Amino acid sequence: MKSGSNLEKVFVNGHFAVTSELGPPKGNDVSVIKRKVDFLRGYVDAVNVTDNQTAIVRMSSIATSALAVQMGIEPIMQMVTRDRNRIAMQSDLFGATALGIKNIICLTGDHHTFGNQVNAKNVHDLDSVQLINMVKTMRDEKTLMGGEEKIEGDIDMFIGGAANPFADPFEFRALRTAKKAAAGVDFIQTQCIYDMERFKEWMKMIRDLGVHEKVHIMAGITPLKSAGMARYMAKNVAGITIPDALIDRMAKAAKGADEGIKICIEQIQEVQEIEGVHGVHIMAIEWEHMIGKITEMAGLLPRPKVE
Amino acid sequence: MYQTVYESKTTAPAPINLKPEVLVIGGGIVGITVARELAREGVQVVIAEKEATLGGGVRDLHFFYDRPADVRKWMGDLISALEGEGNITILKGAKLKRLDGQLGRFQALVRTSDGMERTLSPSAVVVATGCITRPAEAMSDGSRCIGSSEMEKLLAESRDLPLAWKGQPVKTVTFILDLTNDDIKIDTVNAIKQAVILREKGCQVAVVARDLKVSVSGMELLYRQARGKGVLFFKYDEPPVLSHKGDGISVEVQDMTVLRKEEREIVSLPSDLVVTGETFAADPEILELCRVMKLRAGAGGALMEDNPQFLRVMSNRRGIFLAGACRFPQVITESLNEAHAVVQEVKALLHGGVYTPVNPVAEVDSQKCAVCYTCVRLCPHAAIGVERYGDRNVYAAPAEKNGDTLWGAARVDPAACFGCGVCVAECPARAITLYQ
Amino acid sequence: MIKAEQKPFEEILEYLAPYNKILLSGCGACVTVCHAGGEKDGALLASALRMARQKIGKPLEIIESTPARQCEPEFAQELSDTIGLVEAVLSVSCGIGVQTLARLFPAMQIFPGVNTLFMGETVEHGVWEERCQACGDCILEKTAGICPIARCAKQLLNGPCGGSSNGKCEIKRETDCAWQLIFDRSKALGQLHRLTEIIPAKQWGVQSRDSGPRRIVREDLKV
Amino acid sequence: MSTFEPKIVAFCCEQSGLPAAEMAKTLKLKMPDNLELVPVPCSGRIETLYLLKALESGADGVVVFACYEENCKYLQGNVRLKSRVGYAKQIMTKIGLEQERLEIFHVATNSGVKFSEFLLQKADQLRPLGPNLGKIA
Repeated sequence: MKSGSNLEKVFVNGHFAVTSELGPPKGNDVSVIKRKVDFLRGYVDAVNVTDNQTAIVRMSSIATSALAVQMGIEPIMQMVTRDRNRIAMQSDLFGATALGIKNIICLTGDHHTFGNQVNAKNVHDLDSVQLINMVKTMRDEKTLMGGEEKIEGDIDMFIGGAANPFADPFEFRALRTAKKAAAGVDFIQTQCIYDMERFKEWMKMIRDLGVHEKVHIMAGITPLKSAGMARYMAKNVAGITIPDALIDRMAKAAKGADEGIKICIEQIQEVQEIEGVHGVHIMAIEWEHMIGKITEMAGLLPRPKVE
Repeated sequence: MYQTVYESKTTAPAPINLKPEVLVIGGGIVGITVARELAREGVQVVIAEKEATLGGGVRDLHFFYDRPADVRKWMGDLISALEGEGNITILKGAKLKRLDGQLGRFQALVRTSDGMERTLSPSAVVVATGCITRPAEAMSDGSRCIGSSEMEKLLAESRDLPLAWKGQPVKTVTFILDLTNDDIKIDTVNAIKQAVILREKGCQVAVVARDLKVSVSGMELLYRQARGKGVLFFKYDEPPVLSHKGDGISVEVQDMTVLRKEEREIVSLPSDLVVTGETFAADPEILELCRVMKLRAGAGGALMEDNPQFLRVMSNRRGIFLAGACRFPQVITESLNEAHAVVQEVKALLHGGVYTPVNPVAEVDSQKCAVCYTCVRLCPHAAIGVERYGDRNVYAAPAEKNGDTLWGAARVDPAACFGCGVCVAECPARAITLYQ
Repeated sequence: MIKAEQKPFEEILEYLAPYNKILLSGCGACVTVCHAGGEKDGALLASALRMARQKIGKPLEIIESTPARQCEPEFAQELSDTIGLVEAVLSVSCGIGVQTLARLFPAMQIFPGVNTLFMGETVEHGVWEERCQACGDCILEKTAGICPIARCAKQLLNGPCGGSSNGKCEIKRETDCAWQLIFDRSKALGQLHRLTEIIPAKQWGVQSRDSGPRRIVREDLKV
Repeated sequence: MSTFEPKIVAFCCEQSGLPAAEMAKTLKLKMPDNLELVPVPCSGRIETLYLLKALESGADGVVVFACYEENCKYLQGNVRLKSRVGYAKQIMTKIGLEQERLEIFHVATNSGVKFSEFLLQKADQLRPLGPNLGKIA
């Protein structure tokens, strides 16, 4: 065991893992976290706690993750390289592990100009690959980055990363995931999948590189709420492709939201069949209360109890 | 200060010596004509033809509307006369790889298909590379629809016999013009020329056109001759429609001769063959030539300057002339007029063996020049380069040349400068002056 | 070369407000080449300033001068006679030239007339793009000659982020994704395998400006 | 009534504006009273700085008589001029000078009448604006 987290155990025992997302509040209102945790508890193996996602200032992922631990759900703390240098990040890793956080996802982070602090100076001391490698060094070598200096205690983190098979250049996408694997990542969550063909093509490249044997790949799924949302995302979000057929299906449906859930269930079932996919990461943005329904309809319940 | 547009200078620019040597790029009818006429004036001419044989686009023609003689024989005679001419060197399979320098010091590098490279130093360069002709896309499924060069071939093959197409006799022919080329006259000329020959063979002939273009010397006469011989002409606004009827094809066009629109009827022209115009386009290689020669490509990649202030055979660079279809796809008669005009221009330029700048000339103060390339990029006449010359320039590195230390800065070639002052106005260091 | 653009006119007018006679000093090097502060652009600014001040009834006298390179003390010294005649200097050279004047003329007010933007390349006449951030530790040999530090909004060293779409960056959609360029060029050069190597974290603290202003000393050259 | 008569500096391209001016003179056409003609070999010779300098040294309005587009004897002159006039207008906005004080007018060699009419209109347009307060007389 690298970290002994629930998520790691689920993978180790060969179960199909399920994770979801928990966006921290835009302030210090803990009840927001509690409400979301209540929606998710029991339906997922762990939840991503985002780190100032889309560069909107929110409660820190480390604090929110610690609260999640207290509330009885396992957090996957996201950490972006945008806002902190290697000193701050290593320091936060000490703190996070001390607070009982056992999973991390290492990300570069959305560019600060997309958020509400456009005049900030971004840091990018490290990139996500280097961050993964730093956490691995801290865990496995028990030293600080680039140094001989021993860490007091153990940084037992299950290390995650992200992959976007839908951004360009496509040929480089699997190679980049392979780089993350080489850097020491344990699991990968993908960007939300709508273009299933492209995802399968990417998975084939992942298998050809042998990455699926070293890393647990979790397919990213986001239920569509309406045809309007689908069109907006297809047009405005770089790195997300939505096939026209899917948009048409949403547009023709009597109730968009129901159709979105239906598509989502089909997608979950489809990715389960793909060799090398070991779990799903369901990103139901501000739709956390649907996770229970989705996991149930997809036959993912009950979540395994692992030791 | 805004009143000071020119500075005066007491020393006149030095005259530039010009040897009677000319490079002609393209060995088609225009290049051949220019070369022959210049050679007769005692000019040494090099023709650089990219193909293995001379003749160019004219090789596809069998008839000239204004020359009743055998075109093939006429061209053959022209070419053999040319090959015997002492003042002419013909390079086949030849491409211009580089053109450096300016009027009076042009250096042309020509590579032939055998891998040989020749450096020439012509006083003038004539571009006569022609255009390309593509069969127009057939209007229907292609059956019984041919292009005008195929008709040219059919007519040539049949000579004194009745016309036949794929073994079947052809009695009725309809020409449809102006489907692709709106402002090119070649289609009209070819169609009427062929129509007259077809009538002489006893065919029924109709010409359907948006606008008949007869503004070429001798064309109005030919048009009247065609009408006299019974060729039918139809004007259209809406392109005609083809319909297949049994074995034949029918062209349906609105009769525009009726003034009231609502009374216009559709006329059906049953035809054994429909002939459409060809697509004429600038040779894509012209863009490469423009790069090598620093010429400006105009609309559609041809070399024409659509500019009434500009003599049409002139290019943007002094000493480089343009003639024929490389400027704009045109009828041979017009191309030949341009060939003659170029000959006159070249003779005028070479006259006396020297060129003396007559217009105001820009001059760079090499000490102030920041070598930013603004003037080099913006000079419409490609008259400026960065060279190692002159006095000290603080921004450029020194170079040893002939024992002298020379310095790099922009330099306007007085022979190539037209004196417009664009460079003077754009120089961010205000280092250029226009001298009268 | 260094690329700069003129400061907002209002801003310049505002800080020149107390003065009646100034020196406008251009520079004949980089800012001439990028049309921001050479003799011509300096003269344009001077003319505009004079008219703007005349208009409000507070005429401004401007002496114009353009040393060949304001960042060389010897060239900048050429201004010393003029400096005695004016109340302030507006320098339209890059930030370096402004500081050279500030160092050479301790008693004189020096104002910047341009914003120094970046070290860049002319991509076409009138268009300049950033190419180098002077990180002090060049890695271009690893990235097919295209710098992700200067040209990727996130300075990623190990491949494109998820916002690379159709060759463009999601942050500025008119900007090429540096990693797309690196990928394409590596592929064309048959060097894709190089991109699979992990580029380790950069040593910002050693060579870059993060360790304070840098200094090059060549003992052999010192006089 | 004010007796202000705006001073107009007219740059005239020698390929079009100048012959037009001469024709207007030959025809004894009416011209604004306060006019200065500056001949230039091509409108492409006119620096942005000249446009500002004309205003600075006393002009209330500046007009450039250039060839019609695509009719430039030097191919690119009037195209370059157009961008320079655009840039000069941006500077004028910053100074607070009215856009009407600078204009390109395309003429042909035989546009004597147009030449005179345009200048008279320009003077009429400038009169109500009053003097250019930026000029340093």
